[in-house]
Amino acid sequence: MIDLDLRLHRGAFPLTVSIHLAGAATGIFGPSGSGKSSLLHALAGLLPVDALRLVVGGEVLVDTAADLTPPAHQRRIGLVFQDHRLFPHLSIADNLRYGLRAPAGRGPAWQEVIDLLDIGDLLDRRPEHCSGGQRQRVALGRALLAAPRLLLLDEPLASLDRGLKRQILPYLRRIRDRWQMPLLVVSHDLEEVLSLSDELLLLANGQVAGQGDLMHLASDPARLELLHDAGLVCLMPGIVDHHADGLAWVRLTGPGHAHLACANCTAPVGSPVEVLLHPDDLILARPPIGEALSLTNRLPGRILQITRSPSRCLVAVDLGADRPVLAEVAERAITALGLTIGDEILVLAKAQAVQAR
Amino acid sequence: MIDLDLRLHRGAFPLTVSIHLAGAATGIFGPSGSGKSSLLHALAGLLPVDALRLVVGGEVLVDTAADLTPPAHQRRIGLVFQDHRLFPHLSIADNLRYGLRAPAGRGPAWQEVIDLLDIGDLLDRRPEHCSGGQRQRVALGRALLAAPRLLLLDEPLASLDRGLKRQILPYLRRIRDRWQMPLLVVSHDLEEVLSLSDELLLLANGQVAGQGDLMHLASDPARLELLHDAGLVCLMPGIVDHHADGLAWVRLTGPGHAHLACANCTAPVGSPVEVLLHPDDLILARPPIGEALSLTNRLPGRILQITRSPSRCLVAVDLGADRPVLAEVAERAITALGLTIGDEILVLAKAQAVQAR
Amino acid sequence: LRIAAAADLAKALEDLTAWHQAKTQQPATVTLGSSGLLARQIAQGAPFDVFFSANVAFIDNLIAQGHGLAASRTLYGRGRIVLWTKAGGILPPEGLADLTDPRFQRIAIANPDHAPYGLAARQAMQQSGIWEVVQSRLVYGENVGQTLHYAQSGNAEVAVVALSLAIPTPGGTWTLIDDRLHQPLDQGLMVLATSRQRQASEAFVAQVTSPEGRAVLRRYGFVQPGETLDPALLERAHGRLPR
Amino acid sequence: MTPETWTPLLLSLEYASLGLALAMALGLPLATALALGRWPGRDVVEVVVTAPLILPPTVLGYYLLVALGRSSPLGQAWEGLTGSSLVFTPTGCVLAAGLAALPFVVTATRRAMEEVDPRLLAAAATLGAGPWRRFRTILLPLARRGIAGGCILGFAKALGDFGVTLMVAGNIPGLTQTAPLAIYDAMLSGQDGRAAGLAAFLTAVGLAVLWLVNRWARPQRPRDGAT
Amino acid sequence: MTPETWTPLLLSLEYASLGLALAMALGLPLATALALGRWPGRDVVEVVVTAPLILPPTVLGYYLLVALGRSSPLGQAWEGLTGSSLVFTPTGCVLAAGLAALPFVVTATRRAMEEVDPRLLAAAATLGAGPWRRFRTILLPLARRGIAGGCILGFAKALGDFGVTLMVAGNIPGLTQTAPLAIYDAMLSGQDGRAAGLAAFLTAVGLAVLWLVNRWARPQRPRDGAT
Ligand SMILES: Nc1ncnc2c1ncn2[C@@H]1O[C@H](COP(=O)(O)OP(=O)(O)OP(=O)(O)O)[C@@H](O)[C@H]1O
Ligand SMILES: Nc1ncnc2c1ncn2[C@@H]1O[C@H](COP(=O)(O)OP(=O)(O)OP(=O)(O)O)[C@@H](O)[C@H]1O
Ligand SMILES: [Mg+2]
Ligand SMILES: [Mg+2]
Repeated sequence: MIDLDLRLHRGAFPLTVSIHLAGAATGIFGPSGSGKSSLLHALAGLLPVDALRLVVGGEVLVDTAADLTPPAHQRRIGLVFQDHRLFPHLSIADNLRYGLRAPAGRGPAWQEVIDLLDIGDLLDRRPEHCSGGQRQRVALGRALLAAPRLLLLDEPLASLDRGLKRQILPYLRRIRDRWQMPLLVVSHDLEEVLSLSDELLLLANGQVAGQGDLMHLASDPARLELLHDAGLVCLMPGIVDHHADGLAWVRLTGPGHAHLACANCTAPVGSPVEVLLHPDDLILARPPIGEALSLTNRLPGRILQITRSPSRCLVAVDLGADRPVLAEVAERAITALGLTIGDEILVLAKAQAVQAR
Repeated sequence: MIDLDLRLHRGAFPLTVSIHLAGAATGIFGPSGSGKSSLLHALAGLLPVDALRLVVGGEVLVDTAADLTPPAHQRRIGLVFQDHRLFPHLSIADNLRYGLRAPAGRGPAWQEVIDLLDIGDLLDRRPEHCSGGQRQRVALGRALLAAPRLLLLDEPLASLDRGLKRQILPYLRRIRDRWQMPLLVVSHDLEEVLSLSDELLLLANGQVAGQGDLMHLASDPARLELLHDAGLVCLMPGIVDHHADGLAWVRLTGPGHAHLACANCTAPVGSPVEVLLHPDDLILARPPIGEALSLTNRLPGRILQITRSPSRCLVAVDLGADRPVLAEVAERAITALGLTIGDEILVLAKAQAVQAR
Repeated sequence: LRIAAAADLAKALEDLTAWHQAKTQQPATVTLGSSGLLARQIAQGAPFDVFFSANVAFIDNLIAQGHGLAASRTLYGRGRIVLWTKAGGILPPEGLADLTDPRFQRIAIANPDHAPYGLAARQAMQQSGIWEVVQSRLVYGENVGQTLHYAQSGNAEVAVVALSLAIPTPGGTWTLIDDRLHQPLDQGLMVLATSRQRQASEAFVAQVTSPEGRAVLRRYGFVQPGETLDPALLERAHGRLPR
Repeated sequence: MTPETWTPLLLSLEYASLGLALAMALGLPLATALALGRWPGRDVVEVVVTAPLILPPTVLGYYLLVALGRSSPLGQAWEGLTGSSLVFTPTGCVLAAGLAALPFVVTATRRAMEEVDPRLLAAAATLGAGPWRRFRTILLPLARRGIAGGCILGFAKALGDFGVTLMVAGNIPGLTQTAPLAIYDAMLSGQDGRAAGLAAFLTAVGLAVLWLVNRWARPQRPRDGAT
Repeated sequence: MTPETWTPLLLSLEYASLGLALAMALGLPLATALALGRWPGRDVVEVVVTAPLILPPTVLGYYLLVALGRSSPLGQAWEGLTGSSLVFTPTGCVLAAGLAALPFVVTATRRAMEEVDPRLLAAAATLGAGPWRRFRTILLPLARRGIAGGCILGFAKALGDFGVTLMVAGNIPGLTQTAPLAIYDAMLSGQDGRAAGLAAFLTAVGLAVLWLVNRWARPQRPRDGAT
């Protein structure tokens, strides 16, 4: 969906990125100072580049080699800045209106965005009279309402609490799907990124240190540490099958029809959800096991891959779903249970450790 | 340690806080716009207040009723701002030096802070040539080096990845202990807060919505949701007992001498650590249970308290440690296992789900 | 009618235009300025009708360059300079020679480089042999008006100014300077070549040079060669002849 | 008050306003080009614009008179076009006032625009605002106070201009005799009372205008340093 | 070049520099009080400071002559103290230059200080910096460009001051005859060549000084709007 060739330098710092991104959304992460913001700014046309070619959905937006370098305001590439950059002399409403395009439904609707971000009370205020989190939400709303062809988000939810994040993330997903607005999201929180996209781009020192889905990145011990720093999680698509005892039972999409129980999921039966699993919450067991456990989920699966880094072991298990789950276990447990690739195994998880959204 | 009586208003927003904080550090959380930043700014002397009395360690720093209202620069109260506020015309080194006091070891040492925050390479740059995360780290360093009597931190680590956070948090703890520098930390991440302090202050709409340790706050169903939005976790102090098979065994302080295995802990034997447990990672079981599980920790305990909110159940279990652990289980599991207060029970946890630091 | 005139004519022209207007119903406005500047403006086409210069040389120059009507060139008077002292202060000088007295710490004259009255002042001082002594005490006004201000405001004990200025200015006493000590200050006027009201202008000039006109001018100390000043006028204006 | 007193004051206000308008019409685009452009020699241009401040006004006025006078190519072209000359007319007064105000308008505007945070302009660009819209909606409003400051000084200077107006416009009562000229005249002709009255009036009116503009350009509320 | 040409130029530079120093010594504290203080009537004071711009210089000079002259209380007190008078001396030139520069210094400084982000001052306070240190290390450096801009205009104005210097300082060659006065005199006495030469020189020297200050006050690198 996005082809991207970029070379630039900022002072002594060089940034070189050359990638093809297949998905509608890509999460970008990497250590502080690795060039994430620089990448987004260059795409938006705010940084001088040495070379840039950007193709989105088949359309060549920028190509320095062919002298196609429209200025920022003609790129229709939106950017939510790490520092919100609200216009200090305009009210919140005027900030939101600033980039407003196509009132006839070409992009997210005004009221929808305001309600989602819970900024209805702020419309008459100046940015200086808003709290940090309020400003961040307004900046996000302003970018959304401009209905760009490509939306770049630089830690858009950094100073929001989980409650707000969990409310905003599904909406971003909807935006992405409904308006075909591809997203590039910088975040230090893998959970946040993964809920928007399968595809990850890992930057380090201005270079691409890895690219692909989580499974792929996790297969390399060297990258495992970086993934951990970003909070390793797995996301599995599924559909709510039924509710029982305050738990939602989700059928994971895929040939295996695996069922998972989630606490705290109120999505109606039949609705698609994403299930979020933390690798260190998952327990591997050889059947049979006893019943006297507060453990609701017991899924049979087969070991696909075992990655060992100096400090951790990651086991990929195929549950018959679209993608494998990752479980982090002790080296010792691998020995004790004698785990090898191809083994049939049980994956155990508490319903409380399973989030669906 | 800190007594605090505050009344102020910002436009139509009133803030009233009246609390006694016993610990050396307190975590402040609450929804966006609830008044967290306003509280810190008022304490630092940057906001006009209607009334304020602030006593730290027995010393009355501010008392409007007694006309003791020193200006901000005489309060020796440090503040790390939500927007880093580096001085744009000064180099990073000069920014760090700005508040430098008492070179003769009255506060954190220069080199120590620079190494910890990994900002040695930036010293000659201007803030505008640093990335977002780099600026945040410099702002933190600047406040630390000023060696204040009370340090207020407004989301000091918001745009740093977990790797950096995990590096910086223990250091803040050391600062707090070694220099007797009380901390008030605003964060949207309970894990971050708890690693610095037991004591929590929950703000909502400019009012104190709760105060005390996690156990206390978690006992109230109404507050459980807010805690969840902040990422509910438990922290238990302990000492590294031995290392085996790549796992660290930690003895929790307290009468019970409970032992817990942690992955990814490299602290040397004998060193004190804090063990971090996510309630939704903990599994409750009635003994006996089988061995065929990748589950290393099996701790006997007694149920102290069961809190039910509409969407979740929280069980507090006494492991014979200084404080109880919290386990989140399904309503259904409570019924199935027939859990009641006073029951003897096993708490199970994967070594990977246990973090020590 | 637009009349451009040297600043020392301010009062005299006020009377002349009022009298002329009463007679002919024709209004006239007066633009005052330094003769040098006015001459330059006229050379650039300034829309005046009549030009009264403090120095006939400017008139001759302009006429030579075609900016004035040669026929209208008239000497309307000869200027005199006086030593002006503020009333009620120090003892006024009785003549130029007194200026060497240390009580005159500051002596104001118009800039001799370009102001005719200043040049005359310098000539008179040189002629009477006091130049070397007083030179270091001189301050220079841009024109006679400003020179007078120096004395009026008490910043100079004495100022050398035009008689025409001294006469209508209250608050001071003055002593006439012998006109043999400096070259004659012949003052001339002309009608501009670009004047759109040539007839009216010529009529005005005729009025000014008529006996009644000359009488007005004489009241302000503009005398023709050979004429003498009316002692009664001197008396009334707190002036006196040199010792 | 007699019309004799009012006329110069009204003329002064009129010409100073028109002069300021002229200075803004020329100065704002120039200052924008100086602030945003990346062409070499910008600093030289700015410095040259301040040159009128350094020369004695009468001398400057004389040079201007020669350059724009009725026998100069420029003056003749103008006269051919409009039928009236540039000099010794209200046009000359406006030109003199404009020239007096120009340095202030240009330097203040350039500086104010350069102080505007470029990150906000970048943000506006990503929201689809082209150069003109960014100029109008971000740069101009945020530079407003600085620009107003320059205009205030420029207007004051235009109002008080003496030497250039005297030379270029000729001190013709009722036409080009502005208040400063009238005051000077009054002083020259010994009417000290009239001079003082006019001066007091001019100062009062001028300051009142300045004060109003000042109020308008200043932010309503003081900002605190919190949040 | 003869000393006749050089002397007025050197005098002008000297007096303009001293005048600017005087204007800064008075103007910076005043502007700071205007920018940071919360006392009423601040705007009125600022506007009054700009008054000298509005009055015709010769008139202003006359009033000054009366106020500071040798028979005024102020002038006499000064003469008693120092033995030399305020007027007709270099002191008079410096006073005139200072008065010419003051409005620019004050208004520009006030405005520049008000533009400094109060949040940075708040941050400095939490780091233990008292008012004086905040002023020195944050406010002044961040307002530097604006202040320099005002000083540049002020210096230019001081260098070019004609009317006030003429009245107050007495145009004494070699002592109080500054370049603008010399140019004017040369022109009026028909020495057009000398006038033009002096004018060109004064302008060139003045602009060179301005250009240097300008360079110093300007940031080295242009900032982009990114990161
Ligand atoms: N200058 C101001 N004038 C008026 N109201 C203000 C001002 N600053 C903040 N507020 C309001 O006061 C309330 C508290 O703001 P505050 O910045 O303390 O919130 P916060 O808890 O820090 O939020 P966040 O987590 O989003 O940073 C908010 O509702 C905000 O809109
Ligand atoms: N204007 C600049 N001039 C020179 N170097 C710069 C400039 N801005 C940033 N850099 C450097 O470029 C590198 C990349 O910066 P960038 O802002 O892209 O990092 P980032 O990945 O967004 O980091 P963070 O997570 O901390 O925001 C950093 O090392 C930074 O110090
Ligand atoms: Mg960044
Ligand atoms: Mg806040």
